[in-house]
Amino acid sequence: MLRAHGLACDRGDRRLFSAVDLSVSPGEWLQVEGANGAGKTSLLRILAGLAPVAEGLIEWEGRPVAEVRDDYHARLLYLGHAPAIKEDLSALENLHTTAAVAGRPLDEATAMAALRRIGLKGREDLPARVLSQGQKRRVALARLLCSQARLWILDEPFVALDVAAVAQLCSILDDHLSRGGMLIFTSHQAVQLAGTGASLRLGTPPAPREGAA
Amino acid sequence: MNWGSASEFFAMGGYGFYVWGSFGVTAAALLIEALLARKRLSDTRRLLRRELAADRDNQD
Amino acid sequence: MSQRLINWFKFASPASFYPLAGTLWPWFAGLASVLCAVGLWISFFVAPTDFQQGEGYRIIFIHVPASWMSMFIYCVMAFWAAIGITFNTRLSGMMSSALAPTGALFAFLSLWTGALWGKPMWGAWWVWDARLTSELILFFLYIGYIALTSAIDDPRRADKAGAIVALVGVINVPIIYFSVKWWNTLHQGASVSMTKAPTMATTMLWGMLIMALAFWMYSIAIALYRVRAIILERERHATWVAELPEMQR
Amino acid sequence: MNAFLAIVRRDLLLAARRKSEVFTALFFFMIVVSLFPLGIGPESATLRRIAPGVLWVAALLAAMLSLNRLFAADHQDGTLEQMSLSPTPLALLVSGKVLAHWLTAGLPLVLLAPVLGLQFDLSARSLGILMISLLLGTPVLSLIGAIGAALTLGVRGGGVLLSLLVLPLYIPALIFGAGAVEADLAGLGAGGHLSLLGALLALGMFFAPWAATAALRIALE
Repeated sequence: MLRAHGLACDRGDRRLFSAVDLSVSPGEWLQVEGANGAGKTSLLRILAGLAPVAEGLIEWEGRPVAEVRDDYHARLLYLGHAPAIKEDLSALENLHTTAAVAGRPLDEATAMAALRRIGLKGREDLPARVLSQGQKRRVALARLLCSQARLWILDEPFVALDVAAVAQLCSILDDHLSRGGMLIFTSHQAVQLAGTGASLRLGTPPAPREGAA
Repeated sequence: MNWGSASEFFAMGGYGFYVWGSFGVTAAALLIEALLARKRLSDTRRLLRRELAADRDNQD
Repeated sequence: MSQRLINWFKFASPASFYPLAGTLWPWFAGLASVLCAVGLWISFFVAPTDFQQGEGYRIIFIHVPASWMSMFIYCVMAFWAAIGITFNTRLSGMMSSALAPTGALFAFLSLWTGALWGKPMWGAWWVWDARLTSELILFFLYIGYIALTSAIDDPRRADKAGAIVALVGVINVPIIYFSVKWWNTLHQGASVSMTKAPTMATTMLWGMLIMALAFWMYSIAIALYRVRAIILERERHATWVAELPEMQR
Repeated sequence: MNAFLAIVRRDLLLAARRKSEVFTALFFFMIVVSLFPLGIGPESATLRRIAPGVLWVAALLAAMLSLNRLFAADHQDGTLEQMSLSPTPLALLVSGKVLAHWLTAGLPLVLLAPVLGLQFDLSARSLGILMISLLLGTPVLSLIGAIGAALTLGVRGGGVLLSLLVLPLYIPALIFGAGAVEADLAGLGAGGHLSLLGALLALGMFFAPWAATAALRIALE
């Protein structure tokens, strides 16, 4: 499980949030909410280990993430604002590369099946450049279908998706949770997911950083 | 003592331009650097003082 | 473990270094003035006229110390960079950026005085001598450091990027010096070697050493002074800044 | 290792899809080299003397042209984040990117250089030495360039800044690379220069990915 105590994040000399506690156990999801600029993305990046924590501790399976970084990253799937899609590569090539970089190369059949299920049948070999915004998001989301990661951290996964795609993503997330996966995501909309879930609201008004030393 | 008179000293045996060009520019550069550093500190202080005074007024 | 390190680096906290630097810099400035006066007196009145170069050689009393300082300051910057990367102390980055302009200035002065010395002695403002060339490249390295750190808005990011530049540079300085020297000997016919310094009288050596010490003290004083400004700029929202006596009026 | 190969493969694929970028750098190299005889005059003795320096300086500038884009696109589209979350060490992935950069920006220069060397009336032997020196030297340019590219990532005026940072560090490679050809032309052995270039390459391979990775982590924070 993932647990964090007293997280704080600074941007410049401004404190974005402080004293954030959270925990996610297998089968559970956590929705991070808050106004624009409240630090949702920053929190997710901190949890993924991309950004440094100003204060606080993050534990993975009871041990500080800093100590088990490789193991943690091997079990983590992070999808940020930027979908890591190369415009000049086809959907299939994109999927293959991202999977290989994540340390789990895919075979052709799995990759094709994933793209088909996400609704890109017949578009596997088109360069991402000619796909629509929503279709590009789907290429990124196809990674979820081939992922063995225990913990998914998704930043605004529902953005630019139509109603059908939202429903489909929900069912993918439900499957993940029912397999004992963990999920942390941000979204502006209310989402119905299976399993136990909680929501975390980031909304402390920005205050100047005090007594820094 | 190497020099008989002040003019001899300034002439530097014919090398006056080069010697005083070196020493003069060095002295000027170090002086300017010191002045710039002083200006930087006093500017920062003035800015901060004004900001803090405004904060205090707002609190009162 | 961090608890002990923090005690160890008590003065690495900007809040306690700011007043310390304020107390220390006048002493170094005073030392610099005294040493400078003694050094200048030796340079002009004690050191005898050189039998080969006449009075022109007196440029050596600032040229050589300025070159030494430019190299030494780069090493000190790299030292602070290494400290900053290893211990993640904020002050070390501030020290590096406080030192860089002074180092660049000394590199410039070394080039300037070198040109003014070269013209009467070798008949050319500039010769592609190994030392002059490496000094020029060192000057470029300083400019690169200053340009990069001032182009990055977030000061902590600027410090870290600067630290990497300083460390990469310091690994490269000996390589550059060696390669330029090698290049210079390959082209021996085309250039005049500046390495054949006149045999040095003891008084000359003393003059140079004392001038070097004066520059050294000057650099410490100006770096301490500048780091105070940098600390204030970066810590403007910290409570200790608001409580400083000079902020009360 | 799989991830390393995937990165190399992907970058080569991307370069193949954007051939114009590779060719632009190559034509730049050709044009710059061809300008010198026009500016200096056609005497073959002079040309032979300046050939090593001209070819090397032009190669250095051409290799630098593409450095800007080494990490910029990956930074923008989030690929860099995914790379840093990979279980494979980031330094290894960065090495993959540097290797791909060399294959697309350095190797073509090595292959083109002897053709351009003919314009300067170089002998076959000297052309061989030129190729070897570029073969050893251009990877050094890519390696050092990667540090500069990583440091200037997302920085205002990054392009000019990159040249300012990287060009002084290129000087040893330039000196030994051009020096090897010159030494050969002068009838001295080029062996010393070439082995020093090799030493630079070994040093670069050891340090540069590490430094570039550290710089990338700063940009990612």
